[in-house]
Amino acid sequence: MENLLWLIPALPFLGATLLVLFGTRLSKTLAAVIGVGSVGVSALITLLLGIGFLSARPAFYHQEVWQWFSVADFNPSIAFHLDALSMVFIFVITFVGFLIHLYATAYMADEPDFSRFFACMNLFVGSMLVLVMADNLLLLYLGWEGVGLCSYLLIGFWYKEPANGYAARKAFIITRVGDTAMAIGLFMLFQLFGTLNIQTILAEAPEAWAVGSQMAVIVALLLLGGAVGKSGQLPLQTWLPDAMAGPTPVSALIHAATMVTAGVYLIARMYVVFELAPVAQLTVAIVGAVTLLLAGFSALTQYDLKRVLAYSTISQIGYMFLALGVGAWSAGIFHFMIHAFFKALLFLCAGAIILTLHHEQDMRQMGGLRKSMPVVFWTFLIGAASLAALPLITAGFYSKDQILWYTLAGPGGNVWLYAAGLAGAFITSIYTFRMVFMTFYGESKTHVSHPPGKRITVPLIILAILSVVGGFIELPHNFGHVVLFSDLLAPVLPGITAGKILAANEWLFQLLAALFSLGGVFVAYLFYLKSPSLLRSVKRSGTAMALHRFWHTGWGFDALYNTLFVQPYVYLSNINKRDVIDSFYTGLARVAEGFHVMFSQTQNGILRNYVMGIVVGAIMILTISLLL
Amino acid sequence: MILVWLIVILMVGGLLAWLSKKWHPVLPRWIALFAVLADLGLALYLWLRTPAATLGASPWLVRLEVPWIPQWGVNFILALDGLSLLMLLLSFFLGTLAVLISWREIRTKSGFFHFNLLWVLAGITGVFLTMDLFLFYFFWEVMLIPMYFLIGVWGHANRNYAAYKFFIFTQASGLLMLLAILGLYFIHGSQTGIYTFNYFELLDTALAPVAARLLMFGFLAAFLVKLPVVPFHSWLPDAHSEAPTAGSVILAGLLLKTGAYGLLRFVLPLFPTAAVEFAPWAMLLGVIGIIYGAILAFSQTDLKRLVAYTSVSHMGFIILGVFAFNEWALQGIVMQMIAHGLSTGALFIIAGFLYERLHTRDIQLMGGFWSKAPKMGVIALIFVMASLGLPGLGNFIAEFLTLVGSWQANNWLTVFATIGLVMATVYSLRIMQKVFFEPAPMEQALPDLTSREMLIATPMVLMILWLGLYPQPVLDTARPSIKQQLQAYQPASLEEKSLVAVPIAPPAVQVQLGDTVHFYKTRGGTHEPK
Amino acid sequence: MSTTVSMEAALLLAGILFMLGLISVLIRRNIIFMLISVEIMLNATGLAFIVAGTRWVQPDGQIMFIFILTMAAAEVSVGLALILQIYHQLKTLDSDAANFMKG
Amino acid sequence: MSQNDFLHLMPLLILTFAALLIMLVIAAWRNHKLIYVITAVSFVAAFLSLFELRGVVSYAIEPLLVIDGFALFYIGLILATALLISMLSYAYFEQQKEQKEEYYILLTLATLGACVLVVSTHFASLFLGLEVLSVSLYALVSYLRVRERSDEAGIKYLILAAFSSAFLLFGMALVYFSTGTMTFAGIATAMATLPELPLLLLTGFGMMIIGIGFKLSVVPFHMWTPDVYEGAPAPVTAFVATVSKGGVLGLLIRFFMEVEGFRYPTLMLIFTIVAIASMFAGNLLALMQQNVKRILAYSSISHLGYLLVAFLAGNRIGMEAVTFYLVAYFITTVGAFGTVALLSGEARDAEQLEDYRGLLWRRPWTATVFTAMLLSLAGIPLTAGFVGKFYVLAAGVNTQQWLLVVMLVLNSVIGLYYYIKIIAVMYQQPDTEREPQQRQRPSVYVASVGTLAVLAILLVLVGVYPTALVQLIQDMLYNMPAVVAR
Repeated sequence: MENLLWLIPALPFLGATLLVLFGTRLSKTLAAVIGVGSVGVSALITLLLGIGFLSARPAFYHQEVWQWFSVADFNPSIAFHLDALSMVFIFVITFVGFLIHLYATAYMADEPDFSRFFACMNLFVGSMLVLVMADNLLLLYLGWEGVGLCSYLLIGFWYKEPANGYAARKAFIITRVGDTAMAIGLFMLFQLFGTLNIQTILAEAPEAWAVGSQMAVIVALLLLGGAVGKSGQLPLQTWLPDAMAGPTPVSALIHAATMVTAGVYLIARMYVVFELAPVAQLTVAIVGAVTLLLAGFSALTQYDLKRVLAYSTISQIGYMFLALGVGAWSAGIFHFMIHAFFKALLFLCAGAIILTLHHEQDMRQMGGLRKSMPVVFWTFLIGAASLAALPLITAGFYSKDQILWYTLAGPGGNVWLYAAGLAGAFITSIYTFRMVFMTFYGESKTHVSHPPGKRITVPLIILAILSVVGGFIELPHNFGHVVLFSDLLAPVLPGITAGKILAANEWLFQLLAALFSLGGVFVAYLFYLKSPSLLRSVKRSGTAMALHRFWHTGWGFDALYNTLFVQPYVYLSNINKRDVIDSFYTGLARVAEGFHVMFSQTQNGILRNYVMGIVVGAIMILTISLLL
Repeated sequence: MILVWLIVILMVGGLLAWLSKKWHPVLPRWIALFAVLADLGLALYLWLRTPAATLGASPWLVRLEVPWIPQWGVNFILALDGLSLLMLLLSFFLGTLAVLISWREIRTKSGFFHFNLLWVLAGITGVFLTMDLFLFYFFWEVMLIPMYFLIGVWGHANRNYAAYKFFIFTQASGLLMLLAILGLYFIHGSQTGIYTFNYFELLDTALAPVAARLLMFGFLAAFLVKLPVVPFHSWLPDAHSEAPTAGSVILAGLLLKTGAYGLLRFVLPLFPTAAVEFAPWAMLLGVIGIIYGAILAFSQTDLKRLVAYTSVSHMGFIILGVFAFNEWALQGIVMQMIAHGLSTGALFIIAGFLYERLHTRDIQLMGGFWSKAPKMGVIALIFVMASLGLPGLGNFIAEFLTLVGSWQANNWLTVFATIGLVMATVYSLRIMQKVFFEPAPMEQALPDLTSREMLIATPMVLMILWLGLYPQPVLDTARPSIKQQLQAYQPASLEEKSLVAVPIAPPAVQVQLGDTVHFYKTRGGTHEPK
Repeated sequence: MSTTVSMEAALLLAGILFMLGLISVLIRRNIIFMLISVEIMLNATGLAFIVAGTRWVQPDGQIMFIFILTMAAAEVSVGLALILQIYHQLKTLDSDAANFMKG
Repeated sequence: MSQNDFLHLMPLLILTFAALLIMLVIAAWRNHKLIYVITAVSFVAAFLSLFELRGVVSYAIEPLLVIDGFALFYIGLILATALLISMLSYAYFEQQKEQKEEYYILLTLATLGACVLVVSTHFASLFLGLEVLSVSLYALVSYLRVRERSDEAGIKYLILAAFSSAFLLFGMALVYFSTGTMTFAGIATAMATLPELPLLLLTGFGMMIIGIGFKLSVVPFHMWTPDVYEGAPAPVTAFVATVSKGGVLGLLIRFFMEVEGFRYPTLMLIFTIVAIASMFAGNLLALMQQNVKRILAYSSISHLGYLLVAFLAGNRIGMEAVTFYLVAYFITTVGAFGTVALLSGEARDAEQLEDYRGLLWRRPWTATVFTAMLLSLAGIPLTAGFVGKFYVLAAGVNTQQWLLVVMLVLNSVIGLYYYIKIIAVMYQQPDTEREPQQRQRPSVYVASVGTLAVLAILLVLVGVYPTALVQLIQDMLYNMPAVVAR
């Protein structure tokens, strides 16, 4: 069983390699078969392993493939470590990944660079799997950078358009900033523990550090740096909305379901370090809270369908960070899974819409699609409901409610974080249903081509089902009290207990949460369906417009960073293009030439001057010999 | 004896290539190819014959010693250890590629061209092999002249200026090294009465602090200019961008490495105390180099010039690592030498391919080649990623090890060096963006790589991947000699050396050495949590 | 009656002669005069030798003087020949005119 | 004079007779080749006669001359150089309309003078040797009368040389006046007794330095050099640059060794200043120069500066270095001017930089040899020049004259520039295609090309395997009493 471990990442890599080598020569069908097949097979293997794992319930599976290198007792290896946490992740990655691949075969059908697309997608899946299965941080870093590369390649997939290229570069560079922090963290960890093996570090950290010791805090913060970079949290969130330049399946897989949650994985993986550094953990929570609010507001103001989803992704990951920050580890991971389902679903629906509307992404040009594409409508609605966490029926409700509950009742929780979360929930449902109403209701504005085919609808339906039933594996203990998921994670991540006083009236807070999300739906209904005049009246006021613009540009972070970092760097680089240091050496040459000219004056070919030269020399020598 | 062959084959091959031009214009190419391949074969044989495990005891695989100018104590000493072996393998590998690249590119005076090419390689081989300081300087100079001709005769428009600059910079620094060598020679002679340039004997020269410092700077002058370290780098962009492709490959891939090699081989073991004193400054220089090079690389529009500045940036890591004095860093450097040799070499080769097709090196005029030349695109992508240090490719191992090592020595500088990685991303992606992604200003035809060119590119890709995924063989080969270089930095040996120094050296020396033991402990490779 | 001249005085005389010759080499432009001035300097040295010889009561000084005379004669002969050539080509004896080669 | 004396003076006598013989032959029958053969043979004979004297420790011919290892080596060097130059001259003058034959008389006499210089131990012989050398040089420099530059060079050289030798003589007179002897040994003993040097003596030395400095063309007595080099026919230039300087330098060394001049800081100071000035002035003057002969002239000035660095070391390794460097310098210089001579035409010498454009493409071998010579001048490995420079640096470092050594390094960097400049010109693509080479007569061809080939081989040989030469020099110098003393 264990020995199959390496196949999971290996297959997608194999697929990628094949596609790269023979890509140009393969027929699209064959390319599709390879691309989808490789992920499919590794999904099957995952299933196999998963069944075995759930039945046998070992602590973990471990397989060392080969020793990467070994220098002076620093010997990381290419080795995989599969425990419950990574199990959850590889499930999501392989299955959602498989569905998205399937979907992509239709979505990208008439792309010339079909095989390149699937090569990158496979490469991505492979690297992502390495990331979550790595048994040491160096290998994790390999996957980490690998997914970064693929994200770069796929965002810039339509490279002819310079804007896409810049978006891709932006994504890579900004995430690289985070990675740098993380790398430094790795150096420190290595210096302290003499290894980068995750389990060893987790085991030794408590001995090495007292709770709240400075080292722990620094390391934790550095790791957090890496996490925020990848997961598009404050302050490194600006790349994610632009990343929507890529094809929609990419947004679904990389920028919604999997890669952007790598940060969540990292923090959960290194939870010991964070628990030893409460300050850092609180930072995580605050980052999450602030991010989810900011992103939520921005989402309210977007017109581009995909950008709305992008911001909502940022904000949902904010929830996960919030959960991790308050120590509700399993809640965070749970939300990650559910979010993967419904966000992938929403993106895919969006993709379907965009495809049928000839790559129209502006919601103002949409509308009335309810009748023209019913399947998409219903699935999208389910996804939206789950995102807006409509009570009882949707998975989103259970996952998000759990988070909200622990932000208040958990040991690390407090009122402010809770309030932020609640407000976030409200906003979430507003922009979600704003999206729904603008897209599917009202009169249609754009001509609709052929309705989407099977390969598109099937994944939608599956994901829709998942984003409903997915919630029922983890129900709060005041009704149902199903804890399958947290049980699964129990051996890896510590559980969490709510304060007793509050526990009594948990239902009150659940009601509150439900009310907020429903309230959000109502507001959206009011503004975007019932009486748009209201909206217009609001829009008339200058402040509102200014606020709108401010939110629309993502709170002006781009402008800020542009003036703070980009412009100075470019300026600095351009003024020194000719390399000042060089001028010093050329200067020396000039000086020598100057002397040459000066001396050659003396050689003027006139005999008497030469005689004079000798006389001068004579005088010089004689004075020396007489004076000294 | 096999070591002599390594050099002789190249030199004779060169002469033959030159003369054979008369009979047939293609002969020189084949002769050159065979000569380099023969050496590559020999080097590989040497490598495979000695499995890394057996390197344990003494790092020296082969040694040859013949008196040359006995009156001056100059011996013709060639000795091979893991480090040299790796460098040789790299040299001959890149040499082979250099010959292949020039197959079509060089049309005029092909005979003389290959003569120079082979003699550069011969000089480099000598530098990597010789363990006699006189001979070292001799080869050090020998490699310059042919290189000068490669640039000056077959270079691009501004070749003369570049060639002068290259020549004068390296000569000036080399002469300073010569002075240092002579100083060492006479000091050792006056101490022991044995006047010799033999590296192994000079190793245990006890130097007064001041003398050590001065002599070290003499050596450093040569090596830092060769590396090059900012602010001595300004010869490099000109030389690299003006040289013909083969020239650039050899410059970036090998000549720069001789500087790094010199640091490892001579500066570290000869002047331990002085080096430890100088370390923070050296590392600072390294960091400055990393950042300065990266910034300049970003604004360049001439592709080869851009790549040249990236080398400046990458070489910063080497000096950063050398003066960290621990095995991780030094292993990292060895990896860096090889990986950088491959990746930058490859980038220059790609620049060459583009130049052959478009007759321009200006990236403003390029663009959208991904669709026209996918193969070239993929290969370029791989090496661009290598140069920004993507895990899984050789450079990552190199840079990571170097940084891990330098972190032990100096945290803050390491932080800044790591920031250099971000800048590396910035300029590297700019290459991809400008050349392969965004559409070109004007439409031009661009045939994809020919089979010959694939023959050149594929091995490099495989090598860089291999280095990234399973570098162990390389590391094992280098380990013994690296331990050797580091011996002077094990506190024990410092004391022991100072004891040796007692009878002959002025007391100041012992005190000095004594201090540096602690000095070293506080800042050196010991890694207890701080 | 004989008055003895001190050695130093005699040497001084030689020195003065030498200086005269030197200065006139400097100030003259006519090549012939320059040649003559050089001869004066040579003769001054001859005188100096004789003085030195008489100081140590040795014949060497006079011998050297004879050598110098011969050498001077040889030099003058070559010199005049050259001057003739120059005059043929430049139609002048101005030494400054002969400066084709400079820089 | 005993028969033994004759035996020991054989080389000089051979040269003397050769000169007379040539005169007679010319009177009888003008034939360039014949005269040339006689000259060459006599040089060879003189050279071979040295081997008879091998192992002579020190044979003095009181009071004028002494034959010792040092003398033998320098005579040998001078004769060999003269021989090569005569071969070049033959090829060179073949294409001149001028009466060629007398040239060889002058050449022989000049060589004789140089030889006398290195064996002399007495002011009289010194003076005679110097003047025999100079007077014949006047004629040699202006030998091609039709070229006005030649005459100009001649007159300049004559006036200045006479002027400077007046200084030399006056200096001698002063020294004689204050010591009462004209033999070096005598002067040495006289000086040894004195606690410090009297003013007159110092003045005397100072003035002598002027005379010597002029012949060595060191700053500030260098100004004649470029003009004479440019004006004189290429082979003569080679002669001026090598033989005459070599003779004078040999004399200087001997004299300083005898009187232990290195003990006197004043003299050392003067020479230090002169050395540094020569290095800088020479290199900087050559920097942007367009005329190859002038470039070589200036470079020779700086090379004398380098030589003085070794000379100032003042100990055995220093003298070895000087001698070795001199050999390398001779080979290189003769080679360089040989190339110039080879390329020169009837009207003018090939002295403009333009004459060398694309030479590699037109005449590969010549260009390669010239490149080798230039690299040797620049002190690049595989050439004699490198080993020489190394030796000089070693001498300097050994005696810790850091100032001089650093100056030397700095200057050889400056020097690089103009040497490379010539090379670069030669390697540029030619504007004209391969010119039709006029087929030379075999004898001429052998004379010129053969000489260059020999020089090139020597250059590389000394550069790669200097052991033999070093050994020879050391043996020879050990035979010199003054050197053994220290």
